[in-house]
Amino acid sequence: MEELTIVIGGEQGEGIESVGEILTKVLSQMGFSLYGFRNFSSRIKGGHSDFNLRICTGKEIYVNAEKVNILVAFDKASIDLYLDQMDNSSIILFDSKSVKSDSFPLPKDGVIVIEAPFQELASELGSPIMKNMVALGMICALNNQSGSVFHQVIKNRFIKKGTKTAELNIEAFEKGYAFIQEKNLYSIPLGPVMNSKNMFLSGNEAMVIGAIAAGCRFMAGYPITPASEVLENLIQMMPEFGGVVVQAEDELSSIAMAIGASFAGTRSMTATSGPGISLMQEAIGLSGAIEVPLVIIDTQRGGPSSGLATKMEQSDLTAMLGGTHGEIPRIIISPSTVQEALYDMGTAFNLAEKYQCPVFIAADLVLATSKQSAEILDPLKFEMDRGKRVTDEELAEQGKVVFDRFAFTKDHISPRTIPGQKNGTHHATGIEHGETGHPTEDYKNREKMMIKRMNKIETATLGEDIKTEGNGEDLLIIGFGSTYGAIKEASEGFNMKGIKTGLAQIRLLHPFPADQLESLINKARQVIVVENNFTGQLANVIKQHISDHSKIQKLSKFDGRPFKPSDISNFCKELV
Amino acid sequence: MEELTIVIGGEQGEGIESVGEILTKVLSQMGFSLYGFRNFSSRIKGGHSDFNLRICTGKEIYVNAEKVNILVAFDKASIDLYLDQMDNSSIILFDSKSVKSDSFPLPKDGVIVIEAPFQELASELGSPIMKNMVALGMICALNNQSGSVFHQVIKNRFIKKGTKTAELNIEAFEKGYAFIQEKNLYSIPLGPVMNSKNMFLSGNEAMVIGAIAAGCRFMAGYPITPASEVLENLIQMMPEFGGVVVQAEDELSSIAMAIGASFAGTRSMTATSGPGISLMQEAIGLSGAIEVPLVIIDTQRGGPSSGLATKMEQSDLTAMLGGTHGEIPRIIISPSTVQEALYDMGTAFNLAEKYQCPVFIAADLVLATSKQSAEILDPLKFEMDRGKRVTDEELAEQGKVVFDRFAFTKDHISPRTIPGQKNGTHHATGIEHGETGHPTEDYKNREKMMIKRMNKIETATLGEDIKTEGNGEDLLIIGFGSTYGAIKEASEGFNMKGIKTGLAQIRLLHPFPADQLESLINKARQVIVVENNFTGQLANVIKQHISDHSKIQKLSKFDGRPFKPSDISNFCKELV
Amino acid sequence: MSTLKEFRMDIKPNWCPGCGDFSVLAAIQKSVVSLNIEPEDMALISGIGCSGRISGYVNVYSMHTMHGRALAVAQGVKLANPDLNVICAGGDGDGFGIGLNHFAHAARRNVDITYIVMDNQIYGLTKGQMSPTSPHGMETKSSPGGNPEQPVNPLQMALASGSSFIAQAFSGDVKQLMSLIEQGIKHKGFSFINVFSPCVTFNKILTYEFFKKNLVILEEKKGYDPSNRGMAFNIVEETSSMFTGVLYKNERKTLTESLPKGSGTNMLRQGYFSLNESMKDKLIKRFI
Amino acid sequence: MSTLKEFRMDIKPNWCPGCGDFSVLAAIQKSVVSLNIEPEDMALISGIGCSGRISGYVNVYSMHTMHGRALAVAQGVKLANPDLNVICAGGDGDGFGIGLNHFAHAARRNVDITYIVMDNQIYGLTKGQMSPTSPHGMETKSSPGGNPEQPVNPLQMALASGSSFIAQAFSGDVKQLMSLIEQGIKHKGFSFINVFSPCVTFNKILTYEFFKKNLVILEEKKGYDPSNRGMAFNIVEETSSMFTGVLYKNERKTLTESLPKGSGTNMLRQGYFSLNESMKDKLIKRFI
Ligand SMILES: Cc1ncc(C[n+]2csc(CCOP(=O)(O)OP(=O)(O)O)c2C)c(N)n1
Ligand SMILES: Cc1ncc(C[n+]2csc(CCOP(=O)(O)OP(=O)(O)O)c2C)c(N)n1
Ligand code: SF4
Ligand code: SF4
Ligand SMILES: [Mg+2]
Ligand SMILES: [Mg+2]
Repeated sequence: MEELTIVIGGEQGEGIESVGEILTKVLSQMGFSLYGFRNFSSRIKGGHSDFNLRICTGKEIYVNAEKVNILVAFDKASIDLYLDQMDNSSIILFDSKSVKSDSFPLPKDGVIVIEAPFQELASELGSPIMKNMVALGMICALNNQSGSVFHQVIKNRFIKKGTKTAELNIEAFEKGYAFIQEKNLYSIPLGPVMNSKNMFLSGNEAMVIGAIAAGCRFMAGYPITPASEVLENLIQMMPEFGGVVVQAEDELSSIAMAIGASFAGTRSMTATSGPGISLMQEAIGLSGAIEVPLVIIDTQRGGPSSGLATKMEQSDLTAMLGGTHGEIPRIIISPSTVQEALYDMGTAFNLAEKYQCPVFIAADLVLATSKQSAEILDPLKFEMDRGKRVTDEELAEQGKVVFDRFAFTKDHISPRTIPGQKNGTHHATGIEHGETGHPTEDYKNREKMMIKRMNKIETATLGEDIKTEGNGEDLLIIGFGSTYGAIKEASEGFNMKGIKTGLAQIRLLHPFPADQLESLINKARQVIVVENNFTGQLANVIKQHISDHSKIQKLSKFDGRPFKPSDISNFCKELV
Repeated sequence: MEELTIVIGGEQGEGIESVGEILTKVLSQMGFSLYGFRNFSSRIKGGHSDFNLRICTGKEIYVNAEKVNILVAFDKASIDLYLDQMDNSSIILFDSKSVKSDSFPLPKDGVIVIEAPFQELASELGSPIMKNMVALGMICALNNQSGSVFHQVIKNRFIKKGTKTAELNIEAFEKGYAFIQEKNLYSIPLGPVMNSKNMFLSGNEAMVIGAIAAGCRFMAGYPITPASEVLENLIQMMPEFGGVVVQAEDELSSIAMAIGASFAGTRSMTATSGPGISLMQEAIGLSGAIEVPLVIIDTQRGGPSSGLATKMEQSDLTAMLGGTHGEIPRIIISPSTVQEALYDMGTAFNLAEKYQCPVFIAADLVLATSKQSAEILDPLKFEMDRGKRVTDEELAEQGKVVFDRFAFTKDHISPRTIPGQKNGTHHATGIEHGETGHPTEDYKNREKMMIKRMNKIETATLGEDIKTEGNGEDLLIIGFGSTYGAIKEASEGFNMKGIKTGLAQIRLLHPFPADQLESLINKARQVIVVENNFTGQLANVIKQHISDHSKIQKLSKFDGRPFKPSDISNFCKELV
Repeated sequence: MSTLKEFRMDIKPNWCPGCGDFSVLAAIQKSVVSLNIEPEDMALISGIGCSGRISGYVNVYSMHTMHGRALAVAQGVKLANPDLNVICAGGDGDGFGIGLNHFAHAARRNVDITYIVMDNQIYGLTKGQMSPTSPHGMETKSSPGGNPEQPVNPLQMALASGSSFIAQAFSGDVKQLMSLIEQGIKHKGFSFINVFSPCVTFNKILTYEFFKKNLVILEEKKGYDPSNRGMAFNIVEETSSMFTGVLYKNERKTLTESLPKGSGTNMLRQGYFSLNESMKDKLIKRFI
Repeated sequence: MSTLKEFRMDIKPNWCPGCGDFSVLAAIQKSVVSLNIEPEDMALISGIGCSGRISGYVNVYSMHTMHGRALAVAQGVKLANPDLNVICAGGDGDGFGIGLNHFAHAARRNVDITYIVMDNQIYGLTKGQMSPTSPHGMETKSSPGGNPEQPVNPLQMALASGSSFIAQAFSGDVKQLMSLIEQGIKHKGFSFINVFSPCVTFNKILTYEFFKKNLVILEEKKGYDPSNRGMAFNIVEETSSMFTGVLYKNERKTLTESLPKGSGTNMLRQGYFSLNESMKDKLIKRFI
């Protein structure tokens, strides 16, 4: 087989994550392309949760498959949720202890249903919680994978709980493996691997690596699902790289600290989700007004208010675009894959320093929490552009004059000094100010300053501001963020059927690449804007920039679940 | 003369406000139509400040005139600022002590320049600060007004400082009066009055009266220019009407308190400006999510950040429209005159309770702080609509069941109970919830709840959602808020020249009256959107809703100063 | 006469088995029954956190608000309707991290509400980061090298803020907890009860056992005078906060009592209102 | 050797004549000169208010931030560059109203900055509303019937928050003010100086005369021990806060010193950086 999807589901706390981690570690090292989505609920213990892993021998994948080949069910909810995704060659393994075999309807023909003694076998080893390793063993046997390569990884994972525990877990794995082998059950072997060595990581992890690689050395944050991992990982890793990370008392403080650190010359950031962005709005305005670089990750989740903290949404776009009072320059980048999330951090810090303004990374829950294969980190992609920083030598030469930190220049960007630099002292205030930074209400200065601040970002670009694929003569599908995977597969599906379909994933949400998009739209017969929110926030931005709305259609999904390729193809089918 | 403009300018703290108050009190009681704009700077003492009063015998006026008939200058800045607005029959009175007669260029022919002994005459009475009353006397004499009617008002104003002070101020007034009479100077008599009795008040004051008249009995706020007056006036007046007003520790608390009070069943509000709106974004989302009525006044001022706190801007529109994370229902009302500000409060509270959502009053600095004549308050215009409130009797009949506070209904609005009502207990949470209010992640419920919340406001209307005047065949001028006055005069000017001009002042900014506006736009040859901000926030909203952007032009002013009618007519002249 | 049943909801709390918050829930329900409060006369306002979910589990008028802002909402409820019994509840992060400012200001205003903090010295809902009350050096998900900060001292903060009733309780002793909640509700003014409410999932240091071993009962301390602020400040230090009981108590005017005459006499909660001529005149007299 | 001239700006403060803040400005400038700090090595971060304008009047690296958030910004500056002398300044509304939370948390973290509050017991910039330190009963624009609230006690709050240096000064005594600012700057850790700085325009109660008459000097109090927190808490009560001098002082590790090893050793403030292979391996090891 060229690809295979395994789902492991159960109550939170049943060790599903361990199975996923071990399985993916081994498969990733072998060179498979992987995509893994964690579906979790906002309670701590209990509540259904599952891990949906798609394994591919070849092409890169950015979304889950819609068919499940192997379902491991520790709870009934897993079966309820996935039963209709079973193929006529799929296998369901359900826990004989916690799921009754007559509690769910019979699946379609061809599906093999196995009452699996996960708990039983684990209990034989003295600890029912090892049922997850039993399950892992069964999965491996079904895939025809050699069991021994898993031993080391299992050991590494459990060694901190003692050698005894580690060994018992390996034994549990073997019991599961043997169970399948003995039964001489169907095996679903994966085809030969075509990729080179990969990393396998989540968007959150990618953004952390990217930040450090980009030279970020200060982060202040406050825990919030699903952005907490950024804070946690940075707290863990930063000391090794010489930086400082603070868990602040709230988001008001987080962003203010980051602004302070950036003013002091250190590349600085914060990361949050919905409610945190709301609290940060005032400070976002300050960083825009005083032209201090700043990187802000907003990992969008289900809103409004506390909303659906563990569910998918892309509904903070208007808040990022215009949430602070008054008007400031800002740049908004939307990574659509884990690999982009990694390198976008480098771009974000460069643009923040080049344009001296806040830069948002508009991430979303699916991107942040699901794991994808990505090429091994390439250091060469992190060249630093610190923008118009004045050197000590230049300052010495210039001598003691008033430093015009907000000087009017041709490109609207003013040279910048940082504390510690002699002859570079200056004042920064959120009040309207003149070139020296000191307040003035003079209306002519005000007009000039507004033009300077607002227009300086006009030239900002990511290189590829819109990611395009395919020829969109018949149909152009537009999206941003993690919907890329679903859009890509839907679009590929149409192309295979001869419908000329193109995709345009907007990578730079602001300043908006209107001209480029307009020419794409002009070439297309039908245009669909796909987004995970109610009002069609991206579509509305597009309509602001593009006259003739007639062929623009919205496809909104706002029930907390990510788009499936079929959501898009079903919707579009009616149009083309 | 049918109208007259008097400007009194000087350093802050020179008593300009007293002159204005006394003058306007008398003139208003006489039935003149007035418009007075305070131009002040953000320092406490010192810094130029002036009061620009336009007096009209007939028609209602909503903007300052561009010609000044009488300029009273306590400082040189007043002359510098207003010299080019002098007409060939204007009079400048400047203080002989603080302004040198050769310090400013000669004004155009016909302007009379008088070196006036304001301070000198006041000093003769022992106190140079009474120079403002001397000036008042001179103004009255120039207008040919009877001095005696002013005596009582001056007395009332100063009596709290003692009878002696009051009498001295009257004397100062008389000295000024005599000075003009003795010199037998030009008099500029005002024509006969045509209006009936009026109120004369600022937008801030109108909103306070409107709130109390609408039954608002709780307000929590935090001081901020230019919205502090709302808090201060309410604190002063509310006890008489049995309500409670709290000065909270910040805006986060202000709005949260107002939400709590509203949940408890009292009509509640808060009032703030730019930075406060930013801080309130999270709570705005909560009130949208839990469907608690709430009225929020945003008196927009110069942004971003601390910006230009005492200057004009209309740049919070995007923040009101989409500043909170996620998506909520909200209603945004934009009063364009003081009279509308008054009655809009009644509408706002009714809509808030009817649609159970936050309602913004999008005021602006000019509307809030300048004073206009308005008809005497009409109590009949404040009929209360408390929306779907369940009565105690209904609850008793229904008996003890789970109260579905968020029941799905045909119009998407659910019946509401308040604490104290038996059988009406319920839970309200910002987490997505089912009909009972308790959290659920069920995706079908989520979809229904979002549709319920977002679509319920679709029917919201002010009656007149767009205020239209004139026939806009040639030119349609669109605006919101206090720009109305300038647009109106510009538009009237064009019509007099035979250019068929119409104005469309958007009174309901959200839900946006797109259909109505579209038909207006369709009829016009040219469309100008006039607004006090950089990005053209209203124009962008219009473009979102209206395909074919080709004839829509932006006229933005963002230097802190309000529009003058000529700003608009000059811009439009090029087009028509 | 209200009954316990009336205050119960047909909903299973989503807390982990063994979580300290179960006892707080039970104690609140029992206390209000024993004080004979009717469900409709009570408002329970909570913040965001595991603890914050408590408001959904008591059948009263309840609101689950924002992280850190529950006390502000609760003050609004009480000021708008002083007849309600208003209880505010939340976690240590909610109350002493993001929400500390409102805590201090509510306390000094002496708004007559009872504030119960389930202090588990950890961020539970977000899965185990350090909280403002996590002890110095404690390893958590966000302090893998040990908490570098000195924790907030909620009791001394309450004292400094002018809270007029301050007590501390422990989820492991529901009887005392109930008694303190009852005293808090009866107290006229702002009452604060800090409850050590162990998080069995993420806090392996501050466990039931730990508290059982270390807590002393203040009432048993000879010569302790809970009306003496200075003594209260010192005993917190002496015991390293490891006590339960009433730390401080003192009656003074509530905010509602201190407001200008007339305030709160006509809040128009129910029913309608129309302007009469005399009110109209009062409204416009300054402007004509 | 720095000179006073270097710290001066060619800008006339927009304060009212006689405003207490002039003395604070002068005292800060003189103190840093006497401590021989160079302008480029100092960051002055301020909040919003009349007082907050101070950062624009000293020729150093300065930032006029947001209302209530200056201390958070200042902590970021200091953590990013511990070599800087960081002074944070603002008003009573800024620091004890909207910003009280950051005050408490900065104090307990013991970030090595000096926080100077110009406490005029009024909102100056917004023209005379009551502030969190306005005395109970005081009439202001927003309390025409007298302030109904009990004020914040900033000194006791600082004590409860774990501030390691706490002092109080008076704009009318610049010499002592200077000395206290110098001590605050020299103190390793969070130092807090509350300065009675009269607002001559809006506060007609708490005037220079009032303070001159009522303030006692703490150093002159026999037996007063500024290392004793309990004693400090009590003396605030005894004197009704009407004292000047060092209330409390105690050395403990700063946050910078408490962070995990390695933290802050390579903040990349100046210059460039490129990933080498060993760093790259450290970054990706967990993900392959
Ligand atoms: C503004 C905002 N920031 C962050 C969060 C995420 N969050 C939810 S609960 C919580 C802290 C929980 O800790 P605590 O208050 O101690 O409650 P516990 O879960 O321990 O009972 C955080 C940070 C949020 N909901 N809102
Ligand atoms: C978020 C926000 N809310 C309100 C304001 C308005 N504001 C500016 S300064 C100030 C208070 C000033 O009082 P204080 O901090 O005591 O300083 P002072 O002027 O007395 O020195 C307020 C409320 C603001 N700038 N930002
Ligand atoms: S995580 Fe901790 S605080 Fe949250 S429910 Fe579980 S035990 Fe309780
Ligand atoms: S208003 Fe008060 S605080 Fe502000 S500058 Fe004037 S005297 Fe100073
Ligand atoms: Mg906690
Ligand atoms: Mg003050």
